[in-house]
Amino acid sequence: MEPNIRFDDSGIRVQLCGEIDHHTAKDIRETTDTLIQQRRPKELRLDFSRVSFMDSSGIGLIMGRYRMMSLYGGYLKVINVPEALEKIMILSGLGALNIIERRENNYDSPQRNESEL
Amino acid sequence: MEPNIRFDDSGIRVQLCGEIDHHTAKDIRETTDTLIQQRRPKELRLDFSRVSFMDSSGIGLIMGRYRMMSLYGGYLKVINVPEALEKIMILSGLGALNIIERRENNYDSPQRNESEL
Amino acid sequence: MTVRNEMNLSFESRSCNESFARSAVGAFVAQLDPTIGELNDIRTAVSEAVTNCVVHAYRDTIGLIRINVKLTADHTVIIRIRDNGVGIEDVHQAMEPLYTTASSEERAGLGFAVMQSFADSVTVRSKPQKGTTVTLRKTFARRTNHV
Amino acid sequence: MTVRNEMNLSFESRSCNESFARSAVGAFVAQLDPTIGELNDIRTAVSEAVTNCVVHAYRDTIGLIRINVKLTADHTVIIRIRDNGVGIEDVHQAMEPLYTTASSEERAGLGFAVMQSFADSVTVRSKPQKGTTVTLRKTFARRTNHV
Ligand SMILES: Nc1ncnc2c1ncn2[C@@H]1O[C@H](COP(=O)(O)OP(=O)(O)O)[C@@H](O)[C@H]1O
Ligand SMILES: Nc1ncnc2c1ncn2[C@@H]1O[C@H](COP(=O)(O)OP(=O)(O)O)[C@@H](O)[C@H]1O
Repeated sequence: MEPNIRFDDSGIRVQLCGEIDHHTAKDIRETTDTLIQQRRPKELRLDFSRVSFMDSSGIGLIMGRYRMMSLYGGYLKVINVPEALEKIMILSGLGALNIIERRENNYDSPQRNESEL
Repeated sequence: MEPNIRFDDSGIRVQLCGEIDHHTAKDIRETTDTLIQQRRPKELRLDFSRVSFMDSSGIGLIMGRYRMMSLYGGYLKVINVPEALEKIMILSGLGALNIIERRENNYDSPQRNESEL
Repeated sequence: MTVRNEMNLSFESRSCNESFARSAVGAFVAQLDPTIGELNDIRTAVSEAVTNCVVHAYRDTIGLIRINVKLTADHTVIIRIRDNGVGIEDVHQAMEPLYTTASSEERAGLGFAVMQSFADSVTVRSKPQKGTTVTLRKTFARRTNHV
Repeated sequence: MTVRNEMNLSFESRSCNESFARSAVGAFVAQLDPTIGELNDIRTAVSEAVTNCVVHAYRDTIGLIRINVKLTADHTVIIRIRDNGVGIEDVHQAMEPLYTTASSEERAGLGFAVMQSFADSVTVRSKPQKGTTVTLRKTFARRTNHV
């Protein structure tokens, strides 16, 4: 479940994997926050393409990183949300924050455009 | 879990799928025995390539079909046994009956040779 | 309501059991041949209820979580999740979206909202210092290829 | 032997629960991070023990099957499968390979042989008309990438 991390010009992309719940959110939170504090990136992108399950602990995780990025004057993007997670993302009200991008190119397919929906 | 069935010159091939236990063996037994009684094939091939799990109920299933085919003067072959099932196949003593073929071409890849190991 | 099959599960309120609980309930409910979406709804609702026992009911302690699952003849699953933890003073308030008593731990206050949205109905019975019982119900669409 | 985590499961002796039982135990045991082969061994041994309760212990009736699983600090899983069924007169004979009292139903008489080969140890306690308890034990290889 260790997230993959990648740095590029626009900031940091964290590739989350597997199931996100209260138990697994802890490690993700720690890894991500250490990164934010060390690097102070302008943009943090959380890539959900390989997340197979998420409950409301994932919402707390996103909100927490959103607040932290705002605190440091950066911003958060939630990218590549799989269909199975759309229901909970909508319910969460995260839509109003305008941080969710349905499709961006995948970590694994850099040949695709970074175009957004 | 409904097995796929295919007829060819040398007899009948039954493609088993999923998990074989006491519960699922019942349907497989009924389908296969109806076929044997109706068609009286010279050869019955049970294809295990898509079986993901099997316990000793599967051994009982194979032994029962072996006896039935012998009764009608035909013979049974067990083909395409996945690695995960090798341990239980060996333990069963079925090896002594000389009916197990490790690799035959798969149902889905008719372009490959029907060569046997 | 004829019960066709039933199971009981109990385990300690360790966070590593959250994933076990939704897997076990999911494996049992799979007998009703739900769609992938319906199964995901059940797994998510169970995950919320079990997490609440771990995070709130047995805060700073380890206690027993008990789950009862019933499958009925009319394609309905009834899941009861029980704890003997701290209980809830005001259930009505607790169920309001965004209400949480653990915001410092990044709880979003959406557990009950998710249960209500992902199950057909959610019932909560609770007694302070005695514990809480959450009952989730969901009826699956009958599928044509299914007997 | 420090128990790190523990769960209890009970369900009716319907054959559709054989697959549920091995899935649930498998999901719990996954916490010890076994290899795919080790997990398959556990699933197979549990399937044998549960099937014996369905086929032999509660022949022609429906009774309760109870499973207790303990995970210890030294990477060992201990699984107890209990029934209150007909029991076994001669356990020694019952455990002999190929011995079966249900050959007409295509039982291969290999249930106990599989348990013995797929688990590290198998213990059987039984009392006629009272029931049977089968205890399976298996220690997983410690993997380098695992804490
Ligand atoms: N099983 C429980 N035992 C005690 N309190 C609970 C339980 N479940 C929920 N609560 C209370 O209800 C509140 C709201 O729960 P919920 O909607 O799931 O949000 P969250 O878990 O994010 O706090 C919790 O913060 C807690 O105070
Ligand atoms: N839980 C049980 N209750 C009663 N009898 C049992 C139980 N388990 C096994 N037996 C007896 O032991 C015999 C051998 O069991 P086993 O090796 O699993 O083979 P099989 O299940 O194929 O008969 C069974 O045929 C049955 O008579």
